[in-house]
Amino acid sequence: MSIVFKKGTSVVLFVVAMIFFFDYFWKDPTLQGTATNLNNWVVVIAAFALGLGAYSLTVRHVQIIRKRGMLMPYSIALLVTMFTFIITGLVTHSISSPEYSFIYNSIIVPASQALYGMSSFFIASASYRALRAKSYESLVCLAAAMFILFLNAPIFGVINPILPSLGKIVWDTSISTGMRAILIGIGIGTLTTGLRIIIGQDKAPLGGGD
Amino acid sequence: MTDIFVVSIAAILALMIYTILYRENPAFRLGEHILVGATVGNAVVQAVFQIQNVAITKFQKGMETGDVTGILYIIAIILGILLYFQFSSKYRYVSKISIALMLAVGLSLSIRGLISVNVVGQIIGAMQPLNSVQNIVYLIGVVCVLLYFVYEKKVSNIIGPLPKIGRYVLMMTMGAYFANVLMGRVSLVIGTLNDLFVAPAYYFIPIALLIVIADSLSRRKIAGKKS
Amino acid sequence: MLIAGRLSWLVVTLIFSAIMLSILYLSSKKIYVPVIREHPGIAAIKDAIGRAAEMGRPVSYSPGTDTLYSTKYAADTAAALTILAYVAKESARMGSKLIVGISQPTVLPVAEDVVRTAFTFEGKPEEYVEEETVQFYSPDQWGFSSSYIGMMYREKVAANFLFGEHAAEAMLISENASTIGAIQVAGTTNVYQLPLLLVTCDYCLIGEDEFAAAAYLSPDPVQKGIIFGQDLAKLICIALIVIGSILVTFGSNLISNLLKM
Amino acid sequence: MTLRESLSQNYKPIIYFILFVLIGFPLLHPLGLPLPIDQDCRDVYNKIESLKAGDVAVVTQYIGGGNRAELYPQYKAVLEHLLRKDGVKIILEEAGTESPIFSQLVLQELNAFKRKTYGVDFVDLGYIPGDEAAIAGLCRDLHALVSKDYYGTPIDQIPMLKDVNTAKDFTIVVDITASADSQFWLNQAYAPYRTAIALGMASAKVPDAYAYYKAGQIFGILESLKGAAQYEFLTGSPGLAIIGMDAQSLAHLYIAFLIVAGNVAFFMGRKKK
Repeated sequence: MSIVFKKGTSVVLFVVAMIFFFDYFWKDPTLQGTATNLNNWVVVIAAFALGLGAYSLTVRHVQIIRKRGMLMPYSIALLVTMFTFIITGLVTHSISSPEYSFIYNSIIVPASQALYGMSSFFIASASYRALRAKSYESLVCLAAAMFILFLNAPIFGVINPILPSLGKIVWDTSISTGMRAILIGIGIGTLTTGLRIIIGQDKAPLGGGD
Repeated sequence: MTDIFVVSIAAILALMIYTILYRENPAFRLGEHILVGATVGNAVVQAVFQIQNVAITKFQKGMETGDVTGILYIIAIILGILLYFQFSSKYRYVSKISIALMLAVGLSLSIRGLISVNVVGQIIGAMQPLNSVQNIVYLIGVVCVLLYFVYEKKVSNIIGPLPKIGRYVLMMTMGAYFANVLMGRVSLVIGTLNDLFVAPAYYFIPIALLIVIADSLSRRKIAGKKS
Repeated sequence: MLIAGRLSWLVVTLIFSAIMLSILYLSSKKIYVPVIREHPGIAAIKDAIGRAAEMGRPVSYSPGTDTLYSTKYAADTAAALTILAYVAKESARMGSKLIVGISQPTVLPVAEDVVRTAFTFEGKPEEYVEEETVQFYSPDQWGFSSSYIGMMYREKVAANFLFGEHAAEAMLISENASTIGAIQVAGTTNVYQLPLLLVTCDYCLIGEDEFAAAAYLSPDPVQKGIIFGQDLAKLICIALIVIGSILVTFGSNLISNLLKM
Repeated sequence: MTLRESLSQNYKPIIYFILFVLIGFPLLHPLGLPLPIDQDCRDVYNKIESLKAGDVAVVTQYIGGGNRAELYPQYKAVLEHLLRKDGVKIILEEAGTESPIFSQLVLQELNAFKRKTYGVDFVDLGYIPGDEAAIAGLCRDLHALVSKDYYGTPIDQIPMLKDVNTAKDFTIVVDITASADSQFWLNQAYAPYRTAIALGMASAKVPDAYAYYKAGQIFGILESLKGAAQYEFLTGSPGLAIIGMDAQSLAHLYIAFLIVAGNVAFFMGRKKK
């Protein structure tokens, strides 16, 4: 039985990939339909997977509460919030009901925005800590960063109009050169990694050895 | 009334999260756990609706009308349930079928998209007439950065110092991008602060600051006594 | 019927795959085994784990915030899981505690398996604690990052690894890790986050470096040959760009027209 | 532990606090720092300024929680300008599930329903799912793709849409987004119909847009909050973005200072050793 499933896994991996490849360049309604179906199924399977995650999270925090560890009050807060969301969502049966929007807008929105915006503070500390001319390479990196600052903030243009135009030159020459090469490399690398997994050479992304 | 309530909760939560800038502390910890609970709860609700409104509804409709696409959703539901064999150490391999399907879809779609956009698209974009210094420099830059990512020893011996130049170009691009991100992120802080500078939210800012200052002073004293 | 505009994709994919697979075949038959330089990133990972073991502090690992079925970053996540297998083995061998933070529920079962297998392989299956070694946080990037940051502070991690796709939360995690004093090795194919990780981390695998590192870690040395296939594909791209640019200079759009087919 | 020692170990909170003040202060007390205008922003302004009665302007957006701070001011500034032009027909469309909220918000804030007649001067098509396929449909045959507007009115009953069928009838398209859908508009509207497109972008995606601008595929760009501020300045209706620009200037100046300070500290430390 187990051998059937293990072989089945490699077969699924290969066949599904081939269906999607052929669907990309060959126009055929059956092929297209199969690919669309498979794509839709994956979303459903992923929805089921969330159960695994929610279970794991709940078990870990219930254990913390049981052990009465230092984190106990926080774990209680986590579980309470989680079940408030689940119950509100399931009882009102919609994620756009006023009750649900209320908790969504008062908890998830401000906290996410705060975290997102916080990265500007980290850019500040990283600029102080890490953008140091330790080598010629980092000197180039730091200089480019400086020039882009000159370009982006209007105040530098007032200090000296040459500063933004210098920034513009750095911008024009650097911005697409390096990125373009990185993107090409990523495309090829994706193919390598994909092939290795599809032909069954790399088993780790399926969960490792048997 | 509810408005004031939302504004206050939002402000307190945002400030609690912001305290991580000072240090890890109970306020951040509480905010962190609330946010995790909320986002996981939200995801669970959406997943339930996904299963209910998409998979089960379409399957039922398919059974009624004989639509094959709908009926086939049962496969997705079964594959989803198979994932739960993960809990059994003996039959764990069963769940790998579903994982293989997801991985196959993801990898093949990535290869589809990235080869056409990243490889073919970028090669087309990189070809510019070599009639100006800027374009020639540009071509050399792209080629050198590509050569930087060569790993085979014989090839690296042939191309000599070009990868080194590539490395410099790469660092310049990275520095420029790093600085360019700043503007967007500062806009976000402005957004958060605009939400905080509304009554009654702004009352919480001095309170938060006072707590932080009091804490840092008391910590200094403790540290001083210890040393 | 062939879909218009997709022929070039088909040809490019076929040629590149053929090159990669034939090099793999040649090297597995020992006809031609290319010599691949060890990636400095791998040494950096090893050093970081070693230092954590010396200090007696844990190692944290995140395989990214994107799913297994992502249409852009699936390979990135897959590579991160391959590297996780290596990190798990190394940390089990050197005896430092490993904590894996998971964002996507579809990645959770795989990561659990990977770590469990690696620990068993190193003869220390008892080191794997259910729900503790591999921790699920939240599929939401901010829920995930706040938890991950909290975990790093509370566990006082000495080494932090960020692989796979990270969006804007990457900077949050990496800068906080540096505050704790953790050594960091990161890698991503998300070009928007690369600069931030490059500046804040001690070592950064840029774009395809991550894929090459994952391939380099294959247990069978001859299979590293596929990296040479990757190099050859890149050399073809360079040739196309250079020839194309020269042709464009003389007024011919031959190559770009061919690629648009 | 001396103050100096504790500072050198725990300097980060101080860096953060100063940045917090530098961003917060100008929001409460605008400084009115000068603001030069970029050419790509002026191009957008000039093109919209040149629109005549009967022209159709499509404004599409993908604003969500995360990019709201950058994109919403752009959206508001562009719409304010369009609403001032008499006889120009405005079609709003949204590409994200959360985006319609922002269209409703902006129409309310700009008082659009009182200034213009809904259905004659402007219409909101609402959120159209389907990414590139949706945009392709919109460009190929608007009436076939969309049956109702945001408020549920059948499209056939909206007078201003009678003569608007394909992307050929769109005089300009302004796409305000932080995602890949700018590419979709280039593929579906510019490539086959040569419709004039302008992009309003979040800063991370400006480089992509800039490549299109240089290639002449789009006629202008609003670059993040800076673009919005410049546009507010050009239209003469200062708002959030201009105030935000003061904070931006100070923050950028501060980061430049930090980079210099970091290097000074680094070299001083090395000399001591």
